[in-house]
Amino acid sequence: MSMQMTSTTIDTTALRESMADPAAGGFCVFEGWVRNENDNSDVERLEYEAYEPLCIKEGEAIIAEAVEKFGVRGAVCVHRSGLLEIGDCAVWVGTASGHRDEAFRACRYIIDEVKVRLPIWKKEHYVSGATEWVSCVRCAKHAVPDSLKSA
Amino acid sequence: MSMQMTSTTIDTTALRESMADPAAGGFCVFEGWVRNENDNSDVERLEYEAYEPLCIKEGEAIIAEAVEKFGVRGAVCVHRSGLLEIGDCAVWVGTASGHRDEAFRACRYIIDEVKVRLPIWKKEHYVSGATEWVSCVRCAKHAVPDSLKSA
Amino acid sequence: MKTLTVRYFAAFRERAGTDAETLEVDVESARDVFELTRDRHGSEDPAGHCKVAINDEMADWSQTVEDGDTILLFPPVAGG
Amino acid sequence: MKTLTVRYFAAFRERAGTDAETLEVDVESARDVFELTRDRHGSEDPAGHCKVAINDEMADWSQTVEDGDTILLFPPVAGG
Repeated sequence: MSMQMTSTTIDTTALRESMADPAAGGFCVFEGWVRNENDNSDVERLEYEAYEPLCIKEGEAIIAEAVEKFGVRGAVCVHRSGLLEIGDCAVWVGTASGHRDEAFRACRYIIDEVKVRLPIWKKEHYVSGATEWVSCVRCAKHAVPDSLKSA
Repeated sequence: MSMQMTSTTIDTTALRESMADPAAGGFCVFEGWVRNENDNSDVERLEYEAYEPLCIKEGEAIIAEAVEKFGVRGAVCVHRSGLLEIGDCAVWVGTASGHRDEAFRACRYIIDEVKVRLPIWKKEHYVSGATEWVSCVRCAKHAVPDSLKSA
Repeated sequence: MKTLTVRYFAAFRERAGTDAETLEVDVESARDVFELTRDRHGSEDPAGHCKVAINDEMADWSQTVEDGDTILLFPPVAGG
Repeated sequence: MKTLTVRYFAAFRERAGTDAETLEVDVESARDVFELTRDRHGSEDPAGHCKVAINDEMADWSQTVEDGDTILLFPPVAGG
């Protein structure tokens, strides 16, 4: 179980191998890739800024929740920071479990929560030369769930 | 879009690379791995028998349905035949789409349908030396959906 | 009478001791073929748990078989 | 008066022109800090669209800030 941050290319092959488990029958992966387009603007590259100490802490909490809710045997999430090109893997989530249903549900849970809870910000660099911080209002609505409040 | 059958190790790294798409932001993979246990019996290895002509035909139909239903940009499924050891990848499904929701849903749809519609049979070889054809009654109940009937 | 090729797969093939045979029979539907060969393929499952294909097309058990058809009898599948 | 370190991230940092500063202020809650520094971080978003952490723990906007605390102001996140 682990949340990792990296400023270099995510080694998806090594991550897959790290999850090998003779008692696991189902393995689900989600990868977020940098797209060449967003809201009808042509994207040239992306820049992720992350506050790593809290990304790790929140990510570990999310993974623990997924294990608790879905009983998966293994779960790993790795998120990039820094400058990314089109096609680069920005986030990788892998879940392994006895059967497929839990693997799918846990994988989906982790990526959904990672997107709204980790302190990570995305600046899009457009082909036009402009840049913009992407504000995900839908995500913001999710705000801080009770489980996260330190009080 | 393609359904493939293979009697040798599934090259998951090459499959992932084959799905690269600059307009895809979400990529979902499901892998079925050979487990060391089923219904409380210790499994030593598995043997898959497949009727390949209909596996390909049905698999292509399932993939076309997933594209139609969920609008994914790419979808691939590869299923093993022959003798497999614990930990081997028996089936690989990959889906790529603009956003994650379609990728997850299409991936889940494809593996669920593949399991009940493809003419593939699994013989478990137990540590005890016994062997048994696995009969999936739940799957059988799914029977032949109308969409598949040639009439 | 119709001349049919019947193919057996997996557990059906093992129990029949052959992967295919030619039958000269008086039958209407795929289901008739399944029932007629029950002592060969040895299935205790109802046809509804199994599948059938005719000439490499998935078929319904009620589908009519024609002279010269190849009938593929599939035990319950277990892919993935 | 409380002495607080306020840290700005991403768009907030760029608008504030600094990643951190020390303030001597009379405030109760994290929300007060957000409002007080609004002309610095330049947010048009309500606090509810943003997040706050106090001393590296995710916090509620109503949480009380103490003398010596570090307040991390996060604009709307966009991971994944």
